[in-house]
Amino acid sequence: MGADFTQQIRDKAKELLEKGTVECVIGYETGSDGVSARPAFIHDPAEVDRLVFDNTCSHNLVKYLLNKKGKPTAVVVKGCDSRAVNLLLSEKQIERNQAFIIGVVCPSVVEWGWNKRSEQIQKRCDWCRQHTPVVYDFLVGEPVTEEPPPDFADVAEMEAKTTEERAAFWREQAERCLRCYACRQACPGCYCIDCFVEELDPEWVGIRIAPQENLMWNTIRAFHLGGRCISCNECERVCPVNIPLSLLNRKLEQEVLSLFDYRAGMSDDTIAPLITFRKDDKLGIGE
Amino acid sequence: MSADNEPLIIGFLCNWCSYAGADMAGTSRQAYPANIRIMRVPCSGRVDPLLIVKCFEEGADAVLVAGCHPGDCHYSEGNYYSRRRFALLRELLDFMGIEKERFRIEWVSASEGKRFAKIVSDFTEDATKLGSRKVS
Amino acid sequence: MVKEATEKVIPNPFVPYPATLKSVIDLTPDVKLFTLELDRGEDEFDYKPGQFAFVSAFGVGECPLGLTSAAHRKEGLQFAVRRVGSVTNALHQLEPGAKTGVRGPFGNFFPVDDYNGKNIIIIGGGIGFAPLRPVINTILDNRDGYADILILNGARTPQDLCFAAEFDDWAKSPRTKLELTVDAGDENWNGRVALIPDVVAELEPSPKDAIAIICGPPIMIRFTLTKLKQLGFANEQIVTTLEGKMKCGLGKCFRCNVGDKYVCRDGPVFTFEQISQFIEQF
Amino acid sequence: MTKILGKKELESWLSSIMKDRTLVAPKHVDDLTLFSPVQSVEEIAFNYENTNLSPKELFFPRTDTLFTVERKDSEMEITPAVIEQETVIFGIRPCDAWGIATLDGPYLDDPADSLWAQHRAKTTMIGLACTKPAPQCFCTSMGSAPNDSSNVDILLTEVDEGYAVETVTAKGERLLQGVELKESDVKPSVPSCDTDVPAEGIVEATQKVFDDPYWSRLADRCIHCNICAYVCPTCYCFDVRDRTDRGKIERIRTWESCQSKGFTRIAGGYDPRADKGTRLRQRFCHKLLYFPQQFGPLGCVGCGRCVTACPVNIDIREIISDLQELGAKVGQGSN
Repeated sequence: MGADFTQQIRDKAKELLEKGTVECVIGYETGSDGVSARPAFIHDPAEVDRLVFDNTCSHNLVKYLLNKKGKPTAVVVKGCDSRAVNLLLSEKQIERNQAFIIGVVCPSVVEWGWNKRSEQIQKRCDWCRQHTPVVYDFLVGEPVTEEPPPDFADVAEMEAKTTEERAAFWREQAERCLRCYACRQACPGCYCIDCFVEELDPEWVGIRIAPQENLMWNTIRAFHLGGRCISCNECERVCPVNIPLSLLNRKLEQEVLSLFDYRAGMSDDTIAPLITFRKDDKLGIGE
Repeated sequence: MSADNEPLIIGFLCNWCSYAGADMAGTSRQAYPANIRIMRVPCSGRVDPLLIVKCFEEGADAVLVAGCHPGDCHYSEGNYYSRRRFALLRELLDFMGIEKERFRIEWVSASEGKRFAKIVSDFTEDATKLGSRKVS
Repeated sequence: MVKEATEKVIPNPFVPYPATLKSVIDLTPDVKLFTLELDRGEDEFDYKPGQFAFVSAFGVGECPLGLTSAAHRKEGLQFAVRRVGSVTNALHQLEPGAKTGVRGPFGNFFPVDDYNGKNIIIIGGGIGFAPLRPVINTILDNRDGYADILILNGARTPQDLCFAAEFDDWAKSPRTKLELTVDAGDENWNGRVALIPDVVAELEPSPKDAIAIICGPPIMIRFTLTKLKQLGFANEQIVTTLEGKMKCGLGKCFRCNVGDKYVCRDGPVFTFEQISQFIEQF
Repeated sequence: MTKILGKKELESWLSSIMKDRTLVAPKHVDDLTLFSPVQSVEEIAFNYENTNLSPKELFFPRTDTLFTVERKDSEMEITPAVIEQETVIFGIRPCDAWGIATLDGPYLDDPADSLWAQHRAKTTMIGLACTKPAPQCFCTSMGSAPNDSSNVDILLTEVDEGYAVETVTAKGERLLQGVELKESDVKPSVPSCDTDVPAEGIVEATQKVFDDPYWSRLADRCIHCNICAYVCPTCYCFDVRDRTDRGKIERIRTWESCQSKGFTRIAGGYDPRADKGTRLRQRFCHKLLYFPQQFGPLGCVGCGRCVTACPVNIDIREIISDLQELGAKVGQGSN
């Protein structure tokens, strides 16, 4: 995979920059540890050799397209990331003709940290049912045709606990939360100009960095992604205190799948389930 | 929960139906527990999930959202949105340790005073059984 | 090396002086003039024109406000408050008798004594005129100490002109010219309808032995500055007061910095000569 | 001669400290190591590179009450917060202790921050020298060392027989009163950081590169979360607001970061640092330019936390090198 994928991405990037199709290619390069990848912004065709692709390329680069509005930009996306492209297209946040999508059939990414690289496949890749990008202009790798049925064993495990245990679990996580908002900043679906958590009038969430407020932040953050989360799990990866945010997102993903038969970001013209309705919805309310 | 072990319930009632229903319960002397603190809202669709989570954050033991029956929304479709929204929120809250039984969504029309009283009575009873929530 | 931490009681610099709201006057549709009285007495709070203080709306927070009274007049601590954020919104709800808190005074001030004998040009736009009022009142109460005075007050509409009740007093003062201008007039307005920088260009104040003091929105300051420089004013002759987001007033929260300078401690009053030396340009 | 505290003796000493004071020590929590109050020696992690979060929060908590306001009828009483708890920190690394000392600059500068001063007075720091610096560490480049004892009250260095003890302050001496120390001629070894960061002359270089497009290019990658500021031992910006809980009012301050949008936006909407490049520049210029201009030392102690915690690998060591290189070019250009 590695060398070949890397070469294909470099060649494409070079071509796009030389022709002037795009003014920037957002991909991955080797980070300061010499071990793991980091996002790279290439503007000059002479610099395409900085680009790499390996199994530490877990960042969802689609988030960066939001900063490139009005500028033709190419972006390297994996299967999960590509769903973010659709999400942002359907929510009219980016324009299709401004984005050149270099899709990569995802070989799965490993658990890594700065200067640390394991062989352990990330959880998100175990859950992933979309290794092949759903949208692309150029594809690297052979499309995966068969994906296993969804599996929510992690959610079930949490649900097996008592309510008290679950409350205690999340309280403990909230105690650790620093409210650094890295989860929000990394999320391609979080692009509000003014986030509710920073609103002061009314002050929805107090500025106290304490369990009560932190829990409210985490609950609403997850809920605002309900039916919109594309399962790239970047929020959990970037969390400096390892809060298992995927559990919240996956719980919602499972519910959205069972209640509304919906998966976010599978095409560019779908409507998220919470901004629409069916008159005959059967949701166990007042029936 | 207050000192005397009475659950505190926050109720968001739609101005066009449930609020009038509560009023009807009052004028027709249908007694219901005083545990509920009523907020009048223009539509159940106006109830932002933030309000629900905020209530629980601040220590409410249970929250009720009541709106018009499907098809009867004063604004045509507000309650259809709230139905989806709260069906999902209820699941998330339960997952995070707030029992489903603490968060109810009900359709109550302006003429259903008796029903409103019964809903609040039942809800209060359920909330009492569940006991107080710990927040800090 | 053996060190010893000295254990002495340090007063908490975040604790405000308790104060009582004495009066509230509507200056414009969205600006109110608050007069506060410190519970400990005004003598404990010595301040100069251009300084600011934090005023508390307990339960919401506090915000920095320019003192708009002149200390020597002993009229109480006055603040002109425009309703723009959560704290100012809460302040606007208060009624006379309400308890509040004041922390300050902070920052440097307009060195009006250094301007003795000079022609003074005072230009304020909108709420930016508020911190200039103590300058005007200090200078006019010591009228012989200064040469010609030009006051230019501008606002969006006639209703938005602050301190209209004092215009007559100012205009009556010898060798003092008061000019008013608005961006858009109304049926009762027969004064100027022009932007402040254009009025400056029209009035052509002379830079000779003059000091220009300007305060207002960033855009107004920028264009007024250009006009003044075209008229021959040097950077050292133009003084302004900067606004910055602040949380402490003590040089600790590091929000109001412009490069290595703090607006709260090194400012808020700067000459444009000083501003042009800042590494960071706003 | 070196004074030695045996491993068993260390444990009983720490246990006795716990009896009448709060002992805060590194503790493994899931896969993190965090400073936490401990009730028994078993909870303490002795084997760690450094904690994931800096110990600054023991002096500058993520949320702190400044004072409370009580209203009775028309009267109002303001009660300033007082720190009463005596705390002992065990296992603070020299770089972090230096970070605390660095923050004395702004916080004890007149008028002193009373809460910081009280925390400082009530806390005794038992440092633990690094025996094996991590790859992200660069304290030696920033002027400190893995066994720098100048900012702790007591410094322990692990040796075969236990811990070599260096008593630095009178406070440390008091804490050690009655503790039996053996004498030995063992010399603790001094490890060194391998990473060489060209920090010399960085203030001048940063000044020269201030207006370079470098910052906006770097900001392309930055996602503007607050991680770097919150894990940093020398980032000290804060926010202040009131909190009302059932009629009780308290004024609180919490951590805040210059990277967050709206950090400098004033009511009314104007924001002098609205774009990402200037926000990122603010963080690094504060550490490498403004802080040394105002207080002397650099605002970075080389703990390396931001290096490992940044989700997109904004690496301050790399930035220092880049600034030196760019600064040198500017110098040549003007000559």
